[in-house]
Amino acid sequence: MTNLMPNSQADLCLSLRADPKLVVIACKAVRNLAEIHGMNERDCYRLELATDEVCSNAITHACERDEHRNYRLEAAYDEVDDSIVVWVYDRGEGFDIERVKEVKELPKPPNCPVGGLGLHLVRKVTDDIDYLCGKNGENCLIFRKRVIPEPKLAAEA
Amino acid sequence: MTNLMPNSQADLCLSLRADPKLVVIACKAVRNLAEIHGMNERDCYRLELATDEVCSNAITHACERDEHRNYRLEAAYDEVDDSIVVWVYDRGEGFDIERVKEVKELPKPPNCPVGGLGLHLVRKVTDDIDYLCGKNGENCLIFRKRVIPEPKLAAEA
Amino acid sequence: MEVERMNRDECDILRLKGRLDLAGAEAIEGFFKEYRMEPMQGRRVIVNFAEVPYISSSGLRVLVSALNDVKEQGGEMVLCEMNVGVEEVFEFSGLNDVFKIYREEDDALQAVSAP
Amino acid sequence: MEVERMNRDECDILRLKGRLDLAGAEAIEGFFKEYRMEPMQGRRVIVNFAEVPYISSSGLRVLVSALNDVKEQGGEMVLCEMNVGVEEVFEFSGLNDVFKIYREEDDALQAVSAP
Ligand SMILES: Nc1ncnc2c1ncn2[C@@H]1O[C@H](COP(=O)(O)OP(=O)(O)O)[C@@H](O)[C@H]1O
Ligand SMILES: Nc1ncnc2c1ncn2[C@@H]1O[C@H](COP(=O)(O)OP(=O)(O)O)[C@@H](O)[C@H]1O
Repeated sequence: MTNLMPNSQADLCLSLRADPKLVVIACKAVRNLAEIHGMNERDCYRLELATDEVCSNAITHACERDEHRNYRLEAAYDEVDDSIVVWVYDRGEGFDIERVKEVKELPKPPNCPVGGLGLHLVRKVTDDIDYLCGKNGENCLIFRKRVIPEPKLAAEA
Repeated sequence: MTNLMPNSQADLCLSLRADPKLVVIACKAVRNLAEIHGMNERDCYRLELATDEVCSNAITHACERDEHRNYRLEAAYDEVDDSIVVWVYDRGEGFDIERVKEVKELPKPPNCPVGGLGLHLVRKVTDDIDYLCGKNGENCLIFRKRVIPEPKLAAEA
Repeated sequence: MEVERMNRDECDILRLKGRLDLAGAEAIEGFFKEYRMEPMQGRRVIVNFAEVPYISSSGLRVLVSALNDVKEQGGEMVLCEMNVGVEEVFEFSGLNDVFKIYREEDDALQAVSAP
Repeated sequence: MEVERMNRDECDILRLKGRLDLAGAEAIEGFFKEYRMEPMQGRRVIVNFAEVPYISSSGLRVLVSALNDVKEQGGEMVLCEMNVGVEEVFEFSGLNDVFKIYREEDDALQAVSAP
């Protein structure tokens, strides 16, 4: 995970007001970057999902739902690994990294309110995930998804 | 034009590497913000165009086409005027504000290489435009476009 | 995010329209709270996703809670007309075991109408 | 941004594909430079915009320079199949006076084929 470090040479850095309605802007920015580098449509959807879940967590768990607070996202195309890397920063209290790392049994309704599903989905749809807690007063959740191009149509192949 | 001042309370702040391929990310971020506030599709296209022209200018005229430099864009929904306001900042040498303000005769081919068309288009598709040169070492081009919702279909009306 | 409600063969059809992310989920939570209050025992509900391009865990959460409400009232709720992306999110979350998901609204209608 | 080139009734059809912004313009500049080098007098060219969702002044610039090249060689170049957004950019820039723009490729073909 050494190459999942925060990046000053990101392609884009986006700071958003912590309003749920604006999360779609972050999702589309990351998707556009992935499209530029030829990621296939299914994986773009999955990358959008990962971005959405992590940004929504920043809003609900680290900005106290205060729409005047901000969170920040960086994204870059990594040539070496042919992948898109996304960093989401917040200034909240942070949480236990094991929550991200360990794959837990999924809670099943109707007994529970489906908590913990967001990070489970992020793990499912990305190739790598990490969490850095409290560096410079900021926490950072990082994920990476490899770029696989659209499969060729039979006619083109 | 007093209410076209740089805004610390923007909905989004986007810093992009000065790569022409990435400008689409800025265009779509501004478009998404406009869509969230109900701007009609035709105007969203025009807003995308204005954003594109101004960001492309930042790349070609203020970043010396150095893809490792950055420029910055802010966008906000202004409730008072029901409009989207966009600020594009660069650290280049700046230029004469009159170039933006005065409506000049359009150059006609084949005699010329169609220069000066970008800002002409920005003026055409926005409701307001201004330029602040050299504040804090940054220049800022600002434009505003009012939100007009999609016309109702006959059946809905 | 909107919910269009209609009736077909004594089933409630709920046609969701929009992106079912955190903002979308918050937008339709109110609808489902009121829906729960209606004094209806054993109702049959079909949620149509034809106009839902996208869903996240926030959307799943609202649906699970709606399912629980309907079941508590002795009713039945099924889903239909998802795009592949949306369907995959149900799979990845394991909720495709919890919800009955049909391709077409007609299939869903037949399923909940069966004696 | 891609250019698909084909021949219809001794006309060159250039089908552009992609967003014709600064990056798109730079991507097709090379094509038009080579195109100019071909030793063709009086050629007839139709540029088809059916798969161009978007154009900016950078795109216009490439087209004006291509038009000038073709005219210098005694040829003719017309445009067709623009969406409303793209067409409006031509209008706003005053270039709808400079280019002949047709709705369908067939209309364009008829126009440049006429004696
Ligand atoms: N940015 C964050 N700041 C603080 N805590 C977080 C953050 N992201 C996730 N968490 C913690 O991890 C838990 C699991 O997150 P998640 O799987 O997305 O489910 P949910 O958000 O629905 O609870 C959250 O309930 C929260 O306690
Ligand atoms: N961000 C900027 N920094 C410096 N000069 C600029 C900037 N934007 C525009 N200009 C100047 O204004 C002129 C007109 O810009 P524009 O209408 O977009 O046409 P073009 O970029 O095609 O020349 C440019 O040629 C340039 O001299």
